[in-house]
Amino acid sequence: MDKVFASIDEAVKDIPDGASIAIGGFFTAGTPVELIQALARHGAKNLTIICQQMGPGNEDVTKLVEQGQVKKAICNYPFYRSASRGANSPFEIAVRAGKIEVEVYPMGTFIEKMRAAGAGIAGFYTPTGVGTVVERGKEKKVFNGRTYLLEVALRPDYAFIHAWKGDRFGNCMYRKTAQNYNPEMGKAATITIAQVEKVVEAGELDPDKVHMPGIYVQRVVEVGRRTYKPGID
Amino acid sequence: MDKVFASIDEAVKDIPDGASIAIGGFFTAGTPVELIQALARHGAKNLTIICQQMGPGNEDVTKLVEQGQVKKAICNYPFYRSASRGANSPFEIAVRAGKIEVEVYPMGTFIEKMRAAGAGIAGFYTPTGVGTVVERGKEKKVFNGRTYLLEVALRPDYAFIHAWKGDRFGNCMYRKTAQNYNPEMGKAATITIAQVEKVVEAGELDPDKVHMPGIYVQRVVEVGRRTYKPGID
Amino acid sequence: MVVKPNKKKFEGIARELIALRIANDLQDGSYVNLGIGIPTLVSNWIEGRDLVLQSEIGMLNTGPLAEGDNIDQDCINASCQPVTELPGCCYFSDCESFAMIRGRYMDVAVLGALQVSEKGDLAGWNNPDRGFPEHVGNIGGSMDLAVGAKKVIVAMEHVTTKGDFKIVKKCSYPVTAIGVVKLIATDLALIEVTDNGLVLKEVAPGLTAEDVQSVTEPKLIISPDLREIAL
Amino acid sequence: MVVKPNKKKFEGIARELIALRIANDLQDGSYVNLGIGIPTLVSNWIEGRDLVLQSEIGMLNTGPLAEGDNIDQDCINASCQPVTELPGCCYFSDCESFAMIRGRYMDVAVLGALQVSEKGDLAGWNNPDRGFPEHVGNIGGSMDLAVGAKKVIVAMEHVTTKGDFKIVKKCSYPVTAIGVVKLIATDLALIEVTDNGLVLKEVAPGLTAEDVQSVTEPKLIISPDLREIAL
Repeated sequence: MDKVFASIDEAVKDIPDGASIAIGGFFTAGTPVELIQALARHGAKNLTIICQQMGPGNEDVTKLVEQGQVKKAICNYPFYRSASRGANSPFEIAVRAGKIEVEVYPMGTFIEKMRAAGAGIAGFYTPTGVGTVVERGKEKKVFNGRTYLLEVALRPDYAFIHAWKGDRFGNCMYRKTAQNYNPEMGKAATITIAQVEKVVEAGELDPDKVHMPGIYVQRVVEVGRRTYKPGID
Repeated sequence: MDKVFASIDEAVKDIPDGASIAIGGFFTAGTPVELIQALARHGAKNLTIICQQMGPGNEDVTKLVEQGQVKKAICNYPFYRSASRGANSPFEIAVRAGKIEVEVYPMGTFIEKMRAAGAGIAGFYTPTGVGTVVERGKEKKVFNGRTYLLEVALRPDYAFIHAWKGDRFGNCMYRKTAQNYNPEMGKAATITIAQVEKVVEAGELDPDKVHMPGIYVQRVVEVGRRTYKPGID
Repeated sequence: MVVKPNKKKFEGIARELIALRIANDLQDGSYVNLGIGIPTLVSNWIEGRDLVLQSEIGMLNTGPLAEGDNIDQDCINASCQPVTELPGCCYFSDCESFAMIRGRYMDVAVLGALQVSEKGDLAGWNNPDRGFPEHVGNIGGSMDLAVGAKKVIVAMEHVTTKGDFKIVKKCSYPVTAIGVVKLIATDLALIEVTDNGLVLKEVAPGLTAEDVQSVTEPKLIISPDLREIAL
Repeated sequence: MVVKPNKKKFEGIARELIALRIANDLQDGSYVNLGIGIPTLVSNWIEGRDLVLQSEIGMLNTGPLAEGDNIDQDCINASCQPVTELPGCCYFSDCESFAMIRGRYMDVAVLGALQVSEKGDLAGWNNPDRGFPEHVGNIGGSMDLAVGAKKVIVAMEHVTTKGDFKIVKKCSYPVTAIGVVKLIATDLALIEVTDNGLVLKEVAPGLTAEDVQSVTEPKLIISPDLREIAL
């Protein structure tokens, strides 16, 4: 079993127009920048992008927006906090113009929906969002006197994830807070493409310390390590 | 924050009659034998025991049965495979005599119910058990043309878990297949007691390799490492 | 009701060869879970194959059974047998293990069975002979594997030790899952479960399709390519 | 509707001191999550305290902000600030992080707010001034923290920059959660949310209960032990 691709462009080339793609990462930590850039070169259109942030700290996703590749965004923190910065954001402008549809979930619900998809769970009852606009159109149910919302699984066609090390079986290890959304997005998607800083030999990763069992990963591509500078949003 | 208890008997002494206790482990791997033995000495009665196996490979749980401490068992593989061995098993005898009530779940549902409790999820829809006796009395719902069962969270009062190393914050690392049920049982219970082979200083565990964040663990007690001989059930 | 055919009439292939037949069916690049009993024997035939075995206790790339100094009490399979690691091995919790099983990441599950119906219903967890209430028994991981795996293969003896049908029109034993079995490998035959019914593809050496039909309750469709079991 | 009081009438304590007042309220041995804004400043007051900070991105025992060579792009908080590790630190996924938040393992969440109602309703994720549809905005982790934490403390300025009430009878902004706030710490006062209503416990130096009432829409219950903010 060898899931390693030699080229990042090769790893994304079958993504069709209309695909849904979950993108891991949180600002400077664990964002699969090279894969997003490859997607921009690839040019697939009418995409549904599932990621934490569509604008802030994610210039590469912004490029997809600018190129008109994005039809819909599913996220939990779509906009800049600052209204003035937001006013100049291509994503915010596209949303206001009705060119991109936006679906927003609470952060825990957002990632639990993908955890459910990966785990074969069709739906789950969460207390989060009860009494808010998030409950609109959703079933509610009372368990032990407390009200919960039914949220359903979200299975992306593809996931782009970033890991520290990976092997040819697709086993991955993450580093510090660069883990974030990557594991559950990778488990949820039909095709998961892991960009890793380093591909190691099978057997080099301590089996007790693999964060992401290779069974969830279909493609692995080595990208090295770029440097980013963390700074407040 | 120091969750380390000096004595295993001290760690279990507040368990009241009628408590529900989840017990991790799978045969020779990761079974909290010392805690079960302490519970036998402690003598609490009318207990609900939640564990994989009530009889096979679990002589210490059998002792709780023999001492009449168990009112109910929630498990996924309660009996010996062999009818003749089962006929002599104190647990099987007690079940047949109606002295212990038994609730059986599929293995995946069994542990997912506890995962849900720990994660604040009240219930979830699983495809497992549809069309079988497991669906009796449970709500069914169709998602995308497939039928799923509603299973609800299971929150034990206590969990007994076994880990390889732990620190005073309750952070734990497991070893190989000794992980098994321990993490999710520990996350589900109100009070989780971790027996660890070795207590290490805070900071000694690599933060990327902690399997069980300490927030889920209320008590830690060092028990050293006993030797067991694996062999077919 | 289980209709009783005559006592065991035919000599078929050994359990080890049922396992070999199944090993031959596995596609390279597959993730495979092997149940207790005959299914476990499949592992003896796949050395060097491009297959990854899962142990539902929480392990991928499980290797052969451990012996002597390689035995580690913390490294066991679901039958409590000590096992070894292959390169690319990883460990995880039971919850994660069943997440990947239900999540349809397991390409093949090979399971034992007490009965299989012509619709592919599987009954394997509860033998009423034990005399427990109908809802109590050793479910273990069987129901999750049966609904989760992309392909379920049953490995079993063709009839019970008493000679009763195990391949039946309708399961009389409590079912594990409905309509999930795709292939049945026994000591006497290899049978595919299709939308049209059970297709007899292969028979044990020296047996005829009629022989197999005589110990099989539902009507078998005889494959035009009927042949001896491919070992 | 938000009723407009006069423009900002009173000088209260600094944002750093609101954070200090909250730090004083935290019980030793607690797990605490600090939101963006004033809540983040609480971390400046807890050095040496027996408290564990969670970063919802997936970290426990988060230490002070990193500087210089200690900065690691893979070790950041939810505001993308580089942070350090304290002994006993561990990392985990965002999914695990919110599992522990919803699972009621967080003793305290300190959150900012746009409005808090007398019933403890919290509105903090969507400022209608931005002009988005009502269901679109930066929810982030706020809704999970608000329903999951055992105790929710709000840290905010007592009135808006325009002088509007932020402590209101009923939230006019989209709510984050219903009936969850237990304590409100502002530049002017410390207010407890009780079943009987809002209890004014402490006021900023030089202010009276009447002063605070004049910039608070719901009727305040004056604590018999009313005192100056405990710093």
